[in-house]
Amino acid sequence: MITPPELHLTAVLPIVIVAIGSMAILMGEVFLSRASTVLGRKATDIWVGSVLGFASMAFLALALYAAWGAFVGGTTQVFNASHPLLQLDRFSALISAVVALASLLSIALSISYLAELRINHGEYYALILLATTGMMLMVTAIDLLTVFLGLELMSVPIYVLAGFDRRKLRSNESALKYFLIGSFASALLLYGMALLYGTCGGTSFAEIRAGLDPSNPMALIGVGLVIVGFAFKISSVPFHQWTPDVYEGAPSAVTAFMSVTVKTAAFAALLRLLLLAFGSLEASLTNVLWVIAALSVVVGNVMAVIQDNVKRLLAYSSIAHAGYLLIGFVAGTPAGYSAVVFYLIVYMFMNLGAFAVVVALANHGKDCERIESFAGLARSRPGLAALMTLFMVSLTGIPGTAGFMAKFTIFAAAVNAGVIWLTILGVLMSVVSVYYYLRIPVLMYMREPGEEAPRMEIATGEALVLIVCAVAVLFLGIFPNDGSIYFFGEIPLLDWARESLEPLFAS
Amino acid sequence: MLPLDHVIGLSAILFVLGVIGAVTRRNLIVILMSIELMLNAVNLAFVGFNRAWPGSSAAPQLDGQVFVLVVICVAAAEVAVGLGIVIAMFRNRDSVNIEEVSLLKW
Amino acid sequence: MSASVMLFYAFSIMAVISALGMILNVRNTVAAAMSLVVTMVALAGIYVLLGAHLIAVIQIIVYAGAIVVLFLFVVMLLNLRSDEFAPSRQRWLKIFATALGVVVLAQLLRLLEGSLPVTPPLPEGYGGYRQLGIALYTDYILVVEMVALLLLAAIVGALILAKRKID
Amino acid sequence: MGLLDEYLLSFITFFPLATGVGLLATSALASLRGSAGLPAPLWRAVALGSTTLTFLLSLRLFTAFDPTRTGFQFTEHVPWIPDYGINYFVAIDGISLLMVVLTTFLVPIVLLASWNDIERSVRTYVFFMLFLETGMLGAFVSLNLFAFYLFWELMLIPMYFIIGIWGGPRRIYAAVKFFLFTMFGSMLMLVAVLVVYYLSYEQTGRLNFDLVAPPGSQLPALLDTQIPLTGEAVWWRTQFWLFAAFGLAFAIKVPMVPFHTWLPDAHVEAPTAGSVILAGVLLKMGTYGFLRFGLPLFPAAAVEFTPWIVGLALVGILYGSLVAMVQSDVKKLVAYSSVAHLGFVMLGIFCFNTQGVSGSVLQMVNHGVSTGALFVLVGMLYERRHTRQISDFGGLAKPMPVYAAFFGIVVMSSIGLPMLNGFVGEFLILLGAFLAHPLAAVLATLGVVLAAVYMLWMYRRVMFGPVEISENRSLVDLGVREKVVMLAMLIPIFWIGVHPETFLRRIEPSVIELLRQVEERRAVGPTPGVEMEAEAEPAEPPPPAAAEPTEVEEPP
Amino acid sequence: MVSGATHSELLRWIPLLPLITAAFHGVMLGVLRRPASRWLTIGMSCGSVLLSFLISCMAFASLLSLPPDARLLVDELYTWIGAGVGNHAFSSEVAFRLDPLSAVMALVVTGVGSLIHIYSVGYMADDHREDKGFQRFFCYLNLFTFSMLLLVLADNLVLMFVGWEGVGLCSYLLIGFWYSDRWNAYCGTKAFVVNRIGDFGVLVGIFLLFAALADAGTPAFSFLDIERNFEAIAGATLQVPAWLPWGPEWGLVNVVALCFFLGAVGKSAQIPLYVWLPDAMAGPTPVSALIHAATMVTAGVYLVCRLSFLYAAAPEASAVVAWVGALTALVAATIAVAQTDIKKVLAYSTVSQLGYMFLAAGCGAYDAAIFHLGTHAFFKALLFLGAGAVILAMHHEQEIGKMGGLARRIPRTHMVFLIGVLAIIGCPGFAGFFSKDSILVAAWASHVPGHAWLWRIGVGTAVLTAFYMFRLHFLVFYGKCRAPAELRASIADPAKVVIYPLYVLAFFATVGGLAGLPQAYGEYIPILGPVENSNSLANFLAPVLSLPLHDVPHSTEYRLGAIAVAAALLGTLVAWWLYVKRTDLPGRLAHSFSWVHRLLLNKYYVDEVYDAALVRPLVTLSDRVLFRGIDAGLIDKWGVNGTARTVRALAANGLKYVQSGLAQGYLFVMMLGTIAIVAYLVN
Repeated sequence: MITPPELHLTAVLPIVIVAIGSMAILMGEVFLSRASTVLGRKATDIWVGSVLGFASMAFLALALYAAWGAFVGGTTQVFNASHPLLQLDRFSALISAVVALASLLSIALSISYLAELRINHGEYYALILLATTGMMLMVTAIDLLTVFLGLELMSVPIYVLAGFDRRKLRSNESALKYFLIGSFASALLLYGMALLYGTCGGTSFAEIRAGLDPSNPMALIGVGLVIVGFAFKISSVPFHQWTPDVYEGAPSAVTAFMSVTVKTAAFAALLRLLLLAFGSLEASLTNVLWVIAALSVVVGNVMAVIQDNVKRLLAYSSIAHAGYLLIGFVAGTPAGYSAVVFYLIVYMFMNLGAFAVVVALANHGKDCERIESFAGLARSRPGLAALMTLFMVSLTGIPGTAGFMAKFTIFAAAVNAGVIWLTILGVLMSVVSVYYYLRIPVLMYMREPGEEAPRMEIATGEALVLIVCAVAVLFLGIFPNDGSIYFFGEIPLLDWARESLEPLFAS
Repeated sequence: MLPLDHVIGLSAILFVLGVIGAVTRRNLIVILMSIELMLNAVNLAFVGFNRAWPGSSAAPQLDGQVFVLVVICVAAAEVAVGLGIVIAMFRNRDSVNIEEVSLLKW
Repeated sequence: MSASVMLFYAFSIMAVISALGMILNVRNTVAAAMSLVVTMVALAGIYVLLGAHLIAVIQIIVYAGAIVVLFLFVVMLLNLRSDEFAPSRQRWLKIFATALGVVVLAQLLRLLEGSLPVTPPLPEGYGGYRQLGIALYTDYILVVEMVALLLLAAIVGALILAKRKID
Repeated sequence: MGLLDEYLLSFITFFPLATGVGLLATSALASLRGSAGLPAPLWRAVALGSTTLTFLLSLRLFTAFDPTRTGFQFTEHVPWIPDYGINYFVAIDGISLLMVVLTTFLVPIVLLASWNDIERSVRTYVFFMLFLETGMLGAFVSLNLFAFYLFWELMLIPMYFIIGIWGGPRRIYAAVKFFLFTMFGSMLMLVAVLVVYYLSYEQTGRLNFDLVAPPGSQLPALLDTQIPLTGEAVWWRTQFWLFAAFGLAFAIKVPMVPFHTWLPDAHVEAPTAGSVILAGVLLKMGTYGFLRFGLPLFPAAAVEFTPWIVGLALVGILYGSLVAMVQSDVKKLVAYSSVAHLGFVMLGIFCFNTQGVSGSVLQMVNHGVSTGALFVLVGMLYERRHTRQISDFGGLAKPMPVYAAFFGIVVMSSIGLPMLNGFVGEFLILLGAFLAHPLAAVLATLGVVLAAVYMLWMYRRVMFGPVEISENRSLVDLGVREKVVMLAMLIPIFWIGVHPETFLRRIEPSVIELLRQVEERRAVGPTPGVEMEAEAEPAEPPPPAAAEPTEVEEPP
Repeated sequence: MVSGATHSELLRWIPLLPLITAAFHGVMLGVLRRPASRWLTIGMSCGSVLLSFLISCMAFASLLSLPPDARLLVDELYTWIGAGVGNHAFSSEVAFRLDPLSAVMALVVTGVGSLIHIYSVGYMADDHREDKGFQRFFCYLNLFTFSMLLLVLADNLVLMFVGWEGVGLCSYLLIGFWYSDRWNAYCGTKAFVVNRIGDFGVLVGIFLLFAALADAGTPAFSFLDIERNFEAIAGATLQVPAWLPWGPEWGLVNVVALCFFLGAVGKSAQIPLYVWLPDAMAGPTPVSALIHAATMVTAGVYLVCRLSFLYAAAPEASAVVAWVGALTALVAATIAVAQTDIKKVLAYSTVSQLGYMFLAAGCGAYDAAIFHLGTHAFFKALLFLGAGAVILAMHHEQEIGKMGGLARRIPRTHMVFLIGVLAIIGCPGFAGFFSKDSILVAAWASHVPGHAWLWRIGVGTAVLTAFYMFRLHFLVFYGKCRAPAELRASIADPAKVVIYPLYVLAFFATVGGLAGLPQAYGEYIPILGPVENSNSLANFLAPVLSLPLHDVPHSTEYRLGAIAVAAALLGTLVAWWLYVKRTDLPGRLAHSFSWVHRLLLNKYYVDEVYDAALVRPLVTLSDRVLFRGIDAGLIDKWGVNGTARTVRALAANGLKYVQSGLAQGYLFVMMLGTIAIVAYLVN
């Protein structure tokens, strides 16, 4: 007799909202593009795009609200108690909310950008929503199957998004490389999962945790391959090489989206995996992560020094930031992990902000990505220049900005855990990072403008993203924990980061 | 009863062949095929391992097989997208040689 | 050695040879695709031997029937002639990778040999479409839905990327 | 105490930034309404008014400061990020008092001095100056190590831009070099800060960044932390390395040879205002850091490092003087003279006696005023001639007698002529040094001779002799604004020279207290393991994976 | 030793009056750019110095009214520098002290100073060389007077050092007064720097002394306190590395005394630091008279005498003082022989005379040193002012080769100049005779090693002094006039304001010797007959000086005096022979002993040696090695930019190529990474 499973739909509410949203957007695109008017205006591409963009933002906002509710509610919900595949706890709720927010901001950033680049297709929003669904799925998962599925659901749309500007060779190449290397990494990850399944007899985190035998080479190979799969997604050295190529080639708005969301989701999933599934392997995994973190910090920062393309530079910087985040993992303490969560949120704001500036400068279907094109920007676009400086300063980790608080929490946790040498390496490399981050302000403020004229007007969505990110970067830099903003109420982000991890440590 | 070690061994052989194919072949389509080969190897491993963890008849454990189903779908999706990228690429570049795809570097 | 085991070895050899054929066949993409089909069919055979009947069927239908056809379709579409490639820019790397792959394989086989789980006798109805179907539509219902989304994404994506003209 | 007095330090610290933000806000509002906003001269005037007011407030601070009390005054302690032990904790003692007054004094001066100097992006410049002032003041008044670090790094940003935007031809190189050097040191310091923080946590069970406990509270203080002298690994000596990390950051800022090469470049390229603030205040951050944090936190290590630091200070004095001697660019010469002067300050600090340390504190002020005035003077010349090469001048005393007179007085102050400020500081430092390190003191005294050599040589080549270059013939002498600037700078020069007791009286109790702390904490036994366990009663268990702080993380 | 001090608020005004005037001038000139009227300038400057002189006289009178061992007036203003606690409490007061020694100095400074101020009114009247020069000159001159008074009246070493540096500063300003001339500016700077080398010694001395006193538990630092507590440190030693000569213990007192002496050497232009003084003649002549003859350069002597208790306890250091003094006297005299610039001759003669003073001080005859200091102030000021008058008359021509035969043209100048010459060569009856005699007697009688040689050098120097002074006199005032024809007509005695101060000085140069008349001569004072304690100066100074008792029989004194007179006579005769009688000889001599002549003319090439041995190597070292080598090269190029280059090269030449853009390369790297991780985990 088949017993219908007991399903807690609330546990998948954010996922479902976004998934429905994606389909609604697809449908809407079909209908709207056939319609003659949209909301009373002539149905130009731009209007269709805007309407779809706002609709998808609405869905994301709804998902954000749902995820936020789950976080505030604080209970741990399992979707299917008889065969738990998903577990919406405070951690996954928080990360889902962050991912939703990041996607929302990315869409806000994209609406006018797509028009500017003349790739204004409604599928774009659907794909972003689908990818967001995948990320939420991945961070909510407590089973290798759902982790993998989430990962793929996240990746496949992003492969497409990277190649979204399909008339451009660079965009093609970006998509191709991301796809090729991504599916290769997926295969490695899968093989690892297969081996883990083979040793543990199950794919859920709990089973793996129970069945993982540190002396069994097959299990170890499996763990290693799974780590590799995630190391690829978080773009840590030596699985980082796709990052600069893909970030550079993809349309800027897509790069913005993938650089923050993928990283957040992948780190969150890795965190869950490490805490919930691989707990017994801590020592040896810590060493592996130590090396990966050190390499990431060094290679990311050193390579960024010679870059002449802002997106590529930010790509290397994201590799370096992956290294810093991994330092929190190496610390391995609750403080370290909560620092990682905090860092991820902060990173979202500052990196999105930086890309938002790049996007806001895109002109006549061309990305404003050569570093020289920033020359003299302070003269022509003082506001954007100031904001870019703020984001660069924050990425560098100068006190007073969120970037510093993030680095501070990570390093504090690392030092408290006795991870001195990695910390020292990290701080030395952030000195190197000063050089390349501050090159951009140097060009903007200290050089004469070049021939390239930047776009002179700013779209509402871009302004929104810039303001949100700038406020967040400043606010979190000064009040990472105890600030409160009128209307939003108290924002004890550090507390949230810490509390979100409690369910993971409890189990 | 099939010897599990040989099944897994076969899977490993196919996986490594897939890896070698992906790393050495220059035709993009063949590389895609190699990746498919890797996924197939994984599937074989899953099926083989599911044979080792079948559960009881009352409560059969089909994790591995479900996984395989998912992987097949994923493979299909990847191939679709991958070939789409290859086509888009071919239109612009008129080649499927992966070594010509190096505009973005350094 | 039972028949099933012999069949297994036969399929295995078939799979390996055709896989080798795929990766060694430098000239003809269509031939490579055909080799892949052979591998898949061989694997389907092994699935049957392993008691995963539904999987075997799907393997044939989806892989051999759909995926490889898609490959062939694209090959035809693009009218590829693979012999016009310039000499490799990474020849030594590739040779080294191949050698490394062989070494890794040897190590992998050595390591996996001793650490495998014990195979218990097959329970009733294992691998049948009924059990699998029940699992899919009860425990794994969400997975099925999500796979659907994934396929949706793939469709949309392929469309976006490959459609000749987007209005 | 009235409201003003109660929050006087906060007023002083944040008033400039508040002005800056207010100005920005008006301009943002204006741009929303499509107008250009307040005109640049008005920005300058408002900034000048605001910083002058700040200076007056700091004079109030100076007079209200009670020199008879030891310990910190004007304490404000507000929790900020209490979970991390981060508090807004500001207070001053005699040492920081002088630094605050120096800072608030110099900023209006440079605003006035660079009135015509800065021509482009005046508003940005004004904003950065105001921002910078708050950063510097914050660093001087913060007693929370975290807050100190925050301000310490924060002030790099405006300085970086001031050098980079309004600087000379190689400004970008100079700005980046300045930034990288400082970051290099301060990043290592951050690690050390965190280690100290962790040690304190381990011993008290509470996360805390406050250097001392605010009066009347039971909060923990970093100064009560036992920082072990030894560690698990044979070569790992906690206090030693921590001091080294702090010391490196401070030494770069001071700058001590061989970490000084950013200074000449930064000075030469920076606009006048930047040079003045850089020399006048930013360099003091390093020496102040040694006094406030380096010495009291790591007394034993500080003593152990003394020969090295004294040696480097000596090298700085002699080397800086000799290199200054052969410079062809006036600003570079002054920059290297800073190296020498700060060498004196370092020497004084590491005398560990009242004369030396008091002299150092006073000399910090002196150097700020004198070298600041030198830079202002050089800037005035640069404004007129757009060159700073000594060879482009000569005989300037003829067309610019007033200028020559001011320059002469400042030069004399810089080379330590008695009854001008430089002498008092140098004298006390050398006196202290003679009590502590006689041989070093003798060598340092040679620096006094060399100072006369390079300064007077420069002065002679610039001011005396016939006017040979025709552009120099028609140079205009100082105007009223410039005279006001210079006269304002002469006031402290003469005051400190003639009646240094006004300042020494306020410095000395704090210095004595500081030295007492150092002595006391040095005396507390350096047997970490035993004592730490005896004292450590953590209120909550340490984090599960917490390892020993001294553990060396071995890479696999 | 003085027992107690009397408070007197009068003292502060002695230095303050000139300071106020200087400040007034400074503000008018430096800030307001409104030069005061000439008469206001003159009135304020000369008036303030004269007033200072009057107050000094009053203070002197009140000092005299006190019993000899209580002759100490003190005026404390405020604590200047105070730092330290307990036994290390350092405190330096702004306080003035008038004891016999400083009283003599103050009188000399204000007295001669007043005269020179008045003289300057005339001398600088025609100065149009520099803009607003007149008031500026008086500003500097007043500032100098203040500094010098501060120096002599200071109650402690640190305050004295203020004056010490202050006079150096004023000297610098005044030497370079005509700054448009590059040479003048150079000389001013040189004077200051060389003085700074001496100051280094003073500073070290102060520090060592304080350190020793603090160690002894008596850190009080006024002169009175130091002298009182001196016993405690008299036997102290300094630990030095054993490889140093006379190591490992040096007598502290000797070291301190030598340190202070280094200061004195710098200030008073002794070997090896005398090089600045001749160059200092670049300044206006009144300056040369006041600063570089009468007052400032004697500060070194004053310092040694002020610290006589210290030197008395330091025999080795005293011997060094004496020998340096004697050698300087001789060497400077030899150089003076060959100089052709009227002021240069006088400058070297000043150096030489200062050498005499140190010879005396080194021999313990501090009173003789001060005596000579006083008389020298008069006659050398006279000589310089006379020379100034000559220069004025010659329209700023200083080369004696272009003078000659001026006796007829400027008879009054000639007369006073002759008095000066007679005084300096020690013509009996003139001031210089008695003071020089006291010194020679002291050298003869002292216990300094080699004191007989000291005496012989002294006598030899006396010969040379007489020779070069008369050479100068003859060349300037006798013979044919060698001035250009167009100039000759206008050569005339300068204005009264210039001449009258000369008369006053000439008067004192003649009778000044009576103040310190040695007892041996006091017995035979022409009109008064024998006078008890005829050496009133020595008696007056005795309470503040640590005078050893060297009893020299009067007969010996007469003999020594006779030898000195003979020496002077000899020198005079040779000069007469060479420069009046056989005027062709000097040229031939110079020709036949050309190397000697060149050596002397070029001052033994000391400047060149310093330049080659010290200045150039130092500059080269700084420029080539330190600046270009270490700073720009090692630290910046290799260290700083090298690191940056390395990082960049690591990326640009290494890591970059891994990032080849070829996807399969990336796959391969991933493969390697995977293998590494798995291999690590499995093992």
